Amino acid sequence: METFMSLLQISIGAIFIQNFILSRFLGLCPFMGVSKKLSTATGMGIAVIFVMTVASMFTWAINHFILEAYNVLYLQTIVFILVIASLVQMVEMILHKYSPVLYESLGVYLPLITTNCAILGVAMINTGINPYSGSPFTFVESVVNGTMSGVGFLLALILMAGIREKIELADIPKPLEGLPIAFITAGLMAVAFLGFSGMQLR
Amino acid sequence: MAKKFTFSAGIHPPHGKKQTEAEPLIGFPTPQKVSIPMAMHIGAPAKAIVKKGDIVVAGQCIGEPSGFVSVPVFASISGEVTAITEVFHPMGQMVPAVEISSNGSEETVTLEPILNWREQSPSDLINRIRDCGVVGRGGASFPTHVKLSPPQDKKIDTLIINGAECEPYLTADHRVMLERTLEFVTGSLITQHILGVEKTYIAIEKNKPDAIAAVKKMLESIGDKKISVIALETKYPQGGEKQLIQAITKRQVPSGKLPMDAGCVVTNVGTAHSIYKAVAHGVPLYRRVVTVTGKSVHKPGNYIIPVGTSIREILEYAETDLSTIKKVLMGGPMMGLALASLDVPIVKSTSGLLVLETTTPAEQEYNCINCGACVQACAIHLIPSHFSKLVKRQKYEECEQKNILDCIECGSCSYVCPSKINLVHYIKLGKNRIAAAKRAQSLRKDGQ
Amino acid sequence: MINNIGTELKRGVLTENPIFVLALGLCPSLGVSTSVSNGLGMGLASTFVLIGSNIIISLLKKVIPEQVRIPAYIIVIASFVTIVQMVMQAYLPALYTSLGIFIPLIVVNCIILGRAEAFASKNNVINSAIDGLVMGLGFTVALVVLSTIREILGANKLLGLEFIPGFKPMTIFILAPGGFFTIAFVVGLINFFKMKKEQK
Amino acid sequence: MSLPIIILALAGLFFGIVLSIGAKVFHVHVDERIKQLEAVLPSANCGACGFAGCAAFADGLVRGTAKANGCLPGGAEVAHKVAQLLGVDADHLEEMVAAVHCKGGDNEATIRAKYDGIHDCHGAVLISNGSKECQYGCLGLSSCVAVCEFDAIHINANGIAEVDPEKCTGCTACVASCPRFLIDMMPKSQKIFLGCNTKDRGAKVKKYCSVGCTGCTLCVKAASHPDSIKMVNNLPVLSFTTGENFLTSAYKCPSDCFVDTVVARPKAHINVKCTGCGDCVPVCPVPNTITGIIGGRHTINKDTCIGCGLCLPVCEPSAIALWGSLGYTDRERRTTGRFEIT
Amino acid sequence: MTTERTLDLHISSSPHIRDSRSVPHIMRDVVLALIPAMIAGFIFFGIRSLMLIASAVIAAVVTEYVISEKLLKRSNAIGDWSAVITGILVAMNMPVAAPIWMAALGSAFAIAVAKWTFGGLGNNFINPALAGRAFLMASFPAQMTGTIFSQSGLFGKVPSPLCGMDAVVTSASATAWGGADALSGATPLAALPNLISSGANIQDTLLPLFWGNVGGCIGETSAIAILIGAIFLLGRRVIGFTIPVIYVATVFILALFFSGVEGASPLSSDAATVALFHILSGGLLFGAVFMATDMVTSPITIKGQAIFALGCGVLTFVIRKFGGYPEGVSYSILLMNLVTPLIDRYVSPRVYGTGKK
Repeated sequence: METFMSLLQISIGAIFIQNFILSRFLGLCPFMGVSKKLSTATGMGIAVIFVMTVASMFTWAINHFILEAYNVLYLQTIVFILVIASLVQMVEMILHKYSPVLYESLGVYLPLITTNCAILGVAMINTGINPYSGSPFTFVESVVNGTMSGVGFLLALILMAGIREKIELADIPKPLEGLPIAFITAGLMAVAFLGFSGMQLR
Repeated sequence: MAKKFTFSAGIHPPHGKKQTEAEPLIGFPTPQKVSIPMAMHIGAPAKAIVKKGDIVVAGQCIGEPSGFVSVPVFASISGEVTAITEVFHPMGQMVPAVEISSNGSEETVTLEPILNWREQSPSDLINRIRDCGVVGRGGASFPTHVKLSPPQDKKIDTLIINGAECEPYLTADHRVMLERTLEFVTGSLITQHILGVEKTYIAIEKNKPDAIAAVKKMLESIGDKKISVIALETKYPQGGEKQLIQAITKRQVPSGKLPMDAGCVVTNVGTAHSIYKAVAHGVPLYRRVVTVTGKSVHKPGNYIIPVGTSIREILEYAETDLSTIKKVLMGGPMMGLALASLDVPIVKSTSGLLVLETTTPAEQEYNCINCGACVQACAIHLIPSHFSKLVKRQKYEECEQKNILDCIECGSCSYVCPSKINLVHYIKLGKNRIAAAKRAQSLRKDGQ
Repeated sequence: MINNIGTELKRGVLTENPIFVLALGLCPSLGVSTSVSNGLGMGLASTFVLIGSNIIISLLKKVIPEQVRIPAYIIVIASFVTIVQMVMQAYLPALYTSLGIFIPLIVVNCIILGRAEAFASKNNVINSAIDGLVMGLGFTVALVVLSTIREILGANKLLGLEFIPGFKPMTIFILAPGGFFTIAFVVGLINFFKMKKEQK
Repeated sequence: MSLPIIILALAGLFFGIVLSIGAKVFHVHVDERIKQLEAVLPSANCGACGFAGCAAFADGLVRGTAKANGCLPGGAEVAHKVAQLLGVDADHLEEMVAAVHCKGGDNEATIRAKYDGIHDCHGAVLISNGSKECQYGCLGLSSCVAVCEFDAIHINANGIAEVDPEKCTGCTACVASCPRFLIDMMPKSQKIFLGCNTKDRGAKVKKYCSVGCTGCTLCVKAASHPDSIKMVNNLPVLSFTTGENFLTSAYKCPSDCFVDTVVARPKAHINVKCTGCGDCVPVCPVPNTITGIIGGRHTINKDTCIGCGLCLPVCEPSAIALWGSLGYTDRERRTTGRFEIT
Repeated sequence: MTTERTLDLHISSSPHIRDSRSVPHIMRDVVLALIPAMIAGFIFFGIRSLMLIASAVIAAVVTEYVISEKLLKRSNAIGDWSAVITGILVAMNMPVAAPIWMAALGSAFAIAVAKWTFGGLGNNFINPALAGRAFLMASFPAQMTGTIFSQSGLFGKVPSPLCGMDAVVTSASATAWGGADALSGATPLAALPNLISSGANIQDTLLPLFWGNVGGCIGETSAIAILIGAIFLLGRRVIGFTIPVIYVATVFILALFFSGVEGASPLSSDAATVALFHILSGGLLFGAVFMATDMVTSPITIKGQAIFALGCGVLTFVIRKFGGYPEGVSYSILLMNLVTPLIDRYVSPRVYGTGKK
């Protein structure tokens, strides 16, 4: 029960309190780009969840069993980015070949994910300390953290896409069209998400 | 009578009928000249069968139908055919027309009256109705004979005679029900006989108590038990076919289908009257009752006017102050057409001429504030404000997914919109573009 | 291709500013622009990586096969990032801690990969180095602009010193929403002036 | 020290092998045009186009779901390259631009009633078929402007849509957008086209539009090639394949129906080789433009010469040449859209 | 031909008559409905409450004017009263002790950033007043949450944050109580856990909460004043029943089940008292009547509004129970504002003549 509560706390933290986009500023490029249409946003979000989960597994294992074991933590950046890039590309190729349907819905977003700092970010965060327990992330915790960060990304993305579809027609002042209004929208979303700050299960 | 006959949603616009509801039907003096359009109904236009210089008599056929969904056209005055030409239809387009100059004769011709209609077969009566050029009185002018001959597989069990006249300002049907009670009730009986239905309702809005009383009395005096009078709640668009069917039978016409798919036939009071005239007197449809009203009209009333009479002539006869008017509507204020010119003829479906002194939208347009007033007013339960936004963005497929084609264009949404957005116009545009896209698609398919 | 440093600098800082005009590298520009020192540190670190990777990639452009060029570029970039990481940890530990996760994330900063792909892989070493420099400086300038605004409004400080005595700082500007608002209005302002100029 | 090198080398080797095998095993054929498009795009994979990266955008372009100017970082330059790549079509080797066949604006055409409705030509057609008496003319409500991705079409001060041939890429998006079918494509090298679309007869046209084509056929007679202009439904139809420049036709048109996109043209000039034969005088469509006595060197009035070039082929000693260059219409002329010979 | 010239005919789509109700009418009704709450604020918090409201309204209207008329040159905005509402709502959502300039800043932010960057009324996706409040909350947490009552109301008495229950005043300065003009303490909701754990009689607090003689933001304390406004708005059909009723009911039911009273069943009177306390305090009624019902930022269909209100209720209670803020009303509405476009997209009424949606 306690593990469950701690995982729940990690999830709430990853989705709402420390939302990757609205609080941590990670993964902004795809967030700004892909949030124009709800359908693309959903596809991208799901792809991110998938990649984040897989990347969390691999990077945690590599970090724990190779980098820490051989005491070469300074290679973290290089190795992680290599792992993630290869992983994403492999997944993309496999999907393209064997599951055109899935590739249509998910695979097309994968190139965007390779250079997405959110993925490397979650891998990095998983090597640190779990703020809720005060000890390093366990394997399960890091996978949950990865998945739930992805869920938080998806949540922000679909909310943003819904709003952008609505304001697409709005009579936005010319200088603010495009990127600035997207930032203001994200800023106001971040304001609303402040409501979750300090949330704790008790 | 605790039961209320009505539908959900709808609006209550000011009915504006005071000016003409007490004005009895009066004949309009024969005009010097009429231009009779050959296309006054949905479907293929009629073909002119007279030529320049022919002498014609009121009631004489001058245009032959060209197809099943088409009706003949008749001379509305006696005189000489002065031109086979083109005129602006009230809808704005140029249509072929026959121009007749009066020779002062009040002579008319009729077909043989069918007095023993109860013994006639429905198909004979339908042919007679077709031969007399009877069309529906709604804006669409659907040929009545087509409506009365549903396909074999459609079971029709209910006939509704629509006397709701929910459109503000118009009183033509009201006066017909009061003054031609026997004729239109007989017309209803003929229609009932043709369709062979058990249940017939004459539906009248509660704001016409005298008409309700008159019709009830008439039914009692002729001892008919099959027809019942329904007093409808006064609400717009109560007279819409779909709303009427829902109010009376609690059924709904399936999306994209016709009333007959709900087992109903709905015809107008005026149509029933025309059916009576066509069958019992053999008189074709070449004159009709038109409510002429509006503040600038000094002699408002319900006139019986020959089809093809110029609107300018009618307004001048009704002593209209043309200098103050901003708009002339054919029909009522909710669904009527604004005319671009006064030199257009009235047609079979012209139920009224309304003159307005203000333009609409007179006020400025605000941004949509998402208030939902249009949603609550929509009798079809659509979200009109979405359509205006989607049409602006040219997202017509999405409009179609959201059932834009089910809109009956009753105008309730535009009426209530506090932001004064021209919602109906956007919807009309959206429907038009979807239809155009479909046409283009089928053309492409045919080409391949 | 490269004419003189002045026009190149103008290109990097103004006309093709990576953040404000090209909208690349948004994450670090918002993540670390809470104080000027952070912004400056991040900007310079990125500039270093940019110059270094541009030089190496330009040198290796004929050696690297077309199919694996992106992974190869990433490795080069990641190596330089690791160097920055080590140097910073050793000499600027405070900055290292406050920049935190964003240092390794320089790897995935689209500016760097973008310049490698678009410029260094097609040009000679010197030009690539200059391109890295001007783009890095453009990035740094943008970061400094953002972080100055945010530090003043959000903490009433500039480089850690009190800015206007008695001014009540609006904490929101060093929180996430303030970052979004600041960049939005800076870009909006730039667009506004651009439009005015175009009208003339 | 060797450990990190080994780890890195192994990792690199491992992933390199896996990826290169993967690339072979999982190879999927991609449309050639997509590759070409991808080469034009900046490959930043920024997603600003709303698609998932440049490859997806290129795919969208080929399928028609993406717009040519969708790439924000690429700007106008990339948009043009993309449009060209997409527009390359065996049938249209010649560069085409759009032309609006109406010039009867607020000053020329009669209005039946004022239109109070949404700003859209299709919308106006639904309401009594528009406010103009003319059933064929431009409604000026920007439906074509809205679909142009290149800012190449505008409603001028006279209320008529007008194409900027320099910005027009020939994408044909506007052609289908006009409810009155007033827009079609013509070669960019051609500068004159007919600015009217009415099929009505002359007397009627005169009632509602001062620049309406009355179907007088003077332009047909003026054309130097017999096939250049044909009358169809009371309306001259111009054929751009004969090499005709239509300058004479435009000059002869009594209703001023033609639109010329050029403000300054080369004018004819007679040099000293002139023998004074006088052959050029009768072919000149403009009276009193070529003057001179037989045997003496003739002169051309530069103010009235329309630059049609008809005098060039008849001059035996080749003494006539066109001097000057084409100049495009300035703003002022564009707003009136009138073709004037002064 | 000559008569044709004098004729001024217009053509447009049907319908050709319009209802007289327009956007300015609706907005003016909302302002009228806010008057009782403003009067209550004046009675309980003194003249300073009106000064805050005035400053916020002036700032809002000036900002709106400058942006719409001067910067964007759009002339149709200023007459619609919506800026006045935003100004009033921002001020009503502040504690009376907040600096006057803060009200002006908050409403200027609300108008400039939350509303006009999107093109003005109808285009914003988030309630401007609440965005302004959240902006102030994040910027100046001390002034916005610490309820320091520096002014006494018309009765010459400082409203007690804890409804006269001195025994559980945690941080009130002793000298402040009874006559002096400064009292610091928590809002009623923040004190609720203490009240429950101390076993105090919460029932006695309900009446002051109903009248409004308690601590809190200017507009939110007096339930009766808000209800008068609500009845007016419902009568004028400016708002519907759906949002306020479902919102309040959701919080009430959740509070019944998770009252926090040791061993109390959801149907016990203790739980009911706590649930009532939840409804009457923390600006719930104010938010439910005046802010969740904002037409622009709430769903358009009745069904959508029900979902929206339910979400607001759940989020409010979750934030009150687990979050870092005691009230939770404004953030829950803001968060549901983000969801509104999605609700509008997927929730629609069943169209006439179609089967199941």
